[in-house]
Amino acid sequence: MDLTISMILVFMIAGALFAIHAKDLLSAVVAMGIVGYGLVICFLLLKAPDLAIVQIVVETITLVIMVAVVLDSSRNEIEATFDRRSILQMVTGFIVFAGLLYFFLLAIENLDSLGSHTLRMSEAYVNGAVEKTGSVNLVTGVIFDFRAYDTLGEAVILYTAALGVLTLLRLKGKK
Amino acid sequence: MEGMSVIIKKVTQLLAGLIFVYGIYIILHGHLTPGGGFAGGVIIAGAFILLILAFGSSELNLKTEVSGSSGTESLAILLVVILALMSLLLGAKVFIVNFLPKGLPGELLSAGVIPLYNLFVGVEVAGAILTIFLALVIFKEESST
Amino acid sequence: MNALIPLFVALPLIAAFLVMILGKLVSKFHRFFTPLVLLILLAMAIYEFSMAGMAPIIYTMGGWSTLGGIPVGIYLVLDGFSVLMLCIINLVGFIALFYSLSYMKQYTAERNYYALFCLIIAGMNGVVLSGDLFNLFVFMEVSVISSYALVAFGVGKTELEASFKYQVLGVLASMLILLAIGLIYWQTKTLNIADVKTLLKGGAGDPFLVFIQVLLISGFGLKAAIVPFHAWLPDAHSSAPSPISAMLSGVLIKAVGIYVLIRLFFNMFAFSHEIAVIFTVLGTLSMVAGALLALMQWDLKRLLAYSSISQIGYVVMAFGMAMVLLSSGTNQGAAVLAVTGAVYHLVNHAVFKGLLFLNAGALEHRLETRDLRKMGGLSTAMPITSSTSLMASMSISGIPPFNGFFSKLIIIIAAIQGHFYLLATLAIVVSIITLGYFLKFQRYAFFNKPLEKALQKIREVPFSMSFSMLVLAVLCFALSLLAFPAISNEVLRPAIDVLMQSDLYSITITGL
Amino acid sequence: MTAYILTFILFLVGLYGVITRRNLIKIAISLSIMEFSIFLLLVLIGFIDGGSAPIVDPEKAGTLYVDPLPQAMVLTAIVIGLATTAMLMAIAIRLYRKYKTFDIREIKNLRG
Repeated sequence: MDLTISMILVFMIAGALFAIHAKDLLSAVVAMGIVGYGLVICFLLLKAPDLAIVQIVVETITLVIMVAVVLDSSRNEIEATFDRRSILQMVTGFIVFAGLLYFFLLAIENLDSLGSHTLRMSEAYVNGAVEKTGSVNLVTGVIFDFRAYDTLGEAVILYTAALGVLTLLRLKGKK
Repeated sequence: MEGMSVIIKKVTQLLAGLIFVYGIYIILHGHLTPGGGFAGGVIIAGAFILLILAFGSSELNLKTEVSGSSGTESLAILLVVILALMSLLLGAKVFIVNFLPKGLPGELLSAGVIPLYNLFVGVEVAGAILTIFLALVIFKEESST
Repeated sequence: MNALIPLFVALPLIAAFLVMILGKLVSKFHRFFTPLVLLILLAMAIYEFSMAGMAPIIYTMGGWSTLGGIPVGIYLVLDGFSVLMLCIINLVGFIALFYSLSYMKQYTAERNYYALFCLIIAGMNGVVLSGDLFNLFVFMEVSVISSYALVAFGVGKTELEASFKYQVLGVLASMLILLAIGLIYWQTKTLNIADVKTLLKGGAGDPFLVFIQVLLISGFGLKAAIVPFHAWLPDAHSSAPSPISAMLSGVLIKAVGIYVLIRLFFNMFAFSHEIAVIFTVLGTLSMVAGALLALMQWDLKRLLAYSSISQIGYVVMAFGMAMVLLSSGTNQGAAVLAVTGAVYHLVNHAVFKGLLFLNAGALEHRLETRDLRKMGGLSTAMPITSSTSLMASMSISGIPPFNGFFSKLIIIIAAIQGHFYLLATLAIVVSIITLGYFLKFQRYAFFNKPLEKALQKIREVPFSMSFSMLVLAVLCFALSLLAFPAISNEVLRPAIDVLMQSDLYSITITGL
Repeated sequence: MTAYILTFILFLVGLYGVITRRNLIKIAISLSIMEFSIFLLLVLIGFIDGGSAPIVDPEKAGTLYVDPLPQAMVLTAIVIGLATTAMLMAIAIRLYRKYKTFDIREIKNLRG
């Protein structure tokens, strides 16, 4: 399992790097799709069907919105002047990120490795959950019964985003 | 924006209904099969977006569409909060408790309040994403003219 | 009594949705409904404040209490510190909303404004009450996303650019926080804050703990606009409509930034010396840098935004000093004094910074400009605005009869008792600089000779704006009574007890 | 262990994109790449070897299930990511209408 996920991750990282350095914005948006749909495959491999369904459709809608925005404006990226300053920036960035990665590895050294996760809080969400919530799908049981308050907040977030987009895209702000 | 070619329009006519029914299936069987309120709502929103893309926004009167979708969205989430508050009065007098009988696991009408939550959250998610998409389309229409 | 707790979140949510639905049918629905709801919330907050006992009140969401000693559901925790925050949020929220009844007439789509305002209040109430890490993240997102939309409410060029920068840094901070929550879940397998406290393994220098703490400090530090992460605050606060700047500066960066940092680092993590030193250094940096940058500003609201960074620096420095003293275990008295000063200054800053932004809004409402050089001699033309802003400026720069003086005095005494002489001198120097740029504000705005003749016929602002300014000014004066030990025992003591005995918080939940 | 390392590398690639890119759309893309990496990290944490998807089959009792809690968290986080991306896109298209460019540095000095 670790190997298959890592292989997909290599493709996702390649897609992400291309998305950041792409000359044409449209290909950058499509390259972001590589990362998004790679994530869907990872979710399926990691036994998370709910997430795969939501992620694949949300990714498609995000791509539609981004392509609509990019096609409506300019597709050409700003020519990055590849001078000395950007090389210096690249090198310092690489050193900082190597440090962060080392620090991260140090932090997760003695944590459970992939697959050897033990349950504590979610013990109650799995054993006997069908009797408590009546829902056969455990994830729906967690979302709509054990932690329904989170999902209420979640629905409010999407509502706020819709209200925010309506407010931001009105033509005249002041009377 | 103008619609696409006739072939796409014809295919979309066939597909959009199917996607819409599939979305409803995902919502109603949320507590039985993978998926649920969020997944079904997003699929239904996808069906509507497909229709708007294929047929273009000239046929639709967008202003009423947006006010309609944001209206249903506000109504749906209001019902979710009222359902949560109802559990404050009935059942165990605690916020968001599952106060309806649980029924037999595996049945369609089984998990107490969960199917109702699935339904309302699904409608709310579909309404919200549709409002976002329509707001973008209207802005592109109005600002380009 | 604890049936009220979920209403703090449910009531503003229902208000927001009703405003959007009924707002189309009933024409002036949002103008009288939302102030009513916020008044009810304020009354509930004050009622909860009067009932606040010693032990925190636990409200189990969905009826899921502990199963086999492990907290399973989401817990809402109401203790001394969160009750105090609830009162500040709902008080400044109600006054800013009452102020915006007439201020927001110049904007279109007022209905969206009132709905988003209720959502930001619901988000902050949810954050302050939540006792569960992921739930805290979700309600923080609710309040932060609605503040993105409110900052860009005027959809002008500068508002949009400021809101875009604010959003990019906000999403970056949220991702760091989500990463930290994931890592905490990875080790402790639970999300309940009290449960995590008992399960977090690792000594002081353990790389896992330090990594999480650095992530949380940078994530919530960015929400609280502490110096290295403050880039978004001056633009966002100066381009937002004034009642929203009052809410952002007065309450949002405290409830979503400072409160969560203090709750996690006092009640969840064990005190470690390095993290405490980082806190103190960040606090002093933002105190000094904020004051120096504010001195050079000519745009009134940018000046107030930078002064917010400086005053937040006072609070973070005081909390940092308390953590240093507590981690070294010596000098308990100075630590209690530092925490008292910090909490007291938090409350004061919410009141007088809110008032200053409302004054700036009144000036902008009448003069259509925020540039101090274009103002002058308004003390006669706008008596209420000038007198309230004089009181606010005196209290923020620590002039004796006002509340700012007492809270800064307590922080400086705590610094001296804790042998932080450098910090004490810096605090005094910054207080003088603060006095400097507020005198500049008063002189240019109110007491200078008017430049153009047009400034003569400026009338006073309408009732709803002047009334809310007066209420805050009276509060500025009333809060100075908190300095006397008799009253501060009544008001600040529960909050300080929660922070000092951190296991008081977890005992009632997990019984460990 | 390599999956966690690569996930954190993906997070760093997203962080690099947010810090260095000047194009508004590229910044939004890098932010959602960062979000994807954290979603994957959360689901990786909840995975249990030999566990099956969290759909209980009433007949087959005693099967091992994957941890449903991180999946519930990621479901919420995906919708948060959609909400913030939609808001960023709304502002990006408006900024393009007003400034005719996506370059954030140009917008800063055009602000005036």
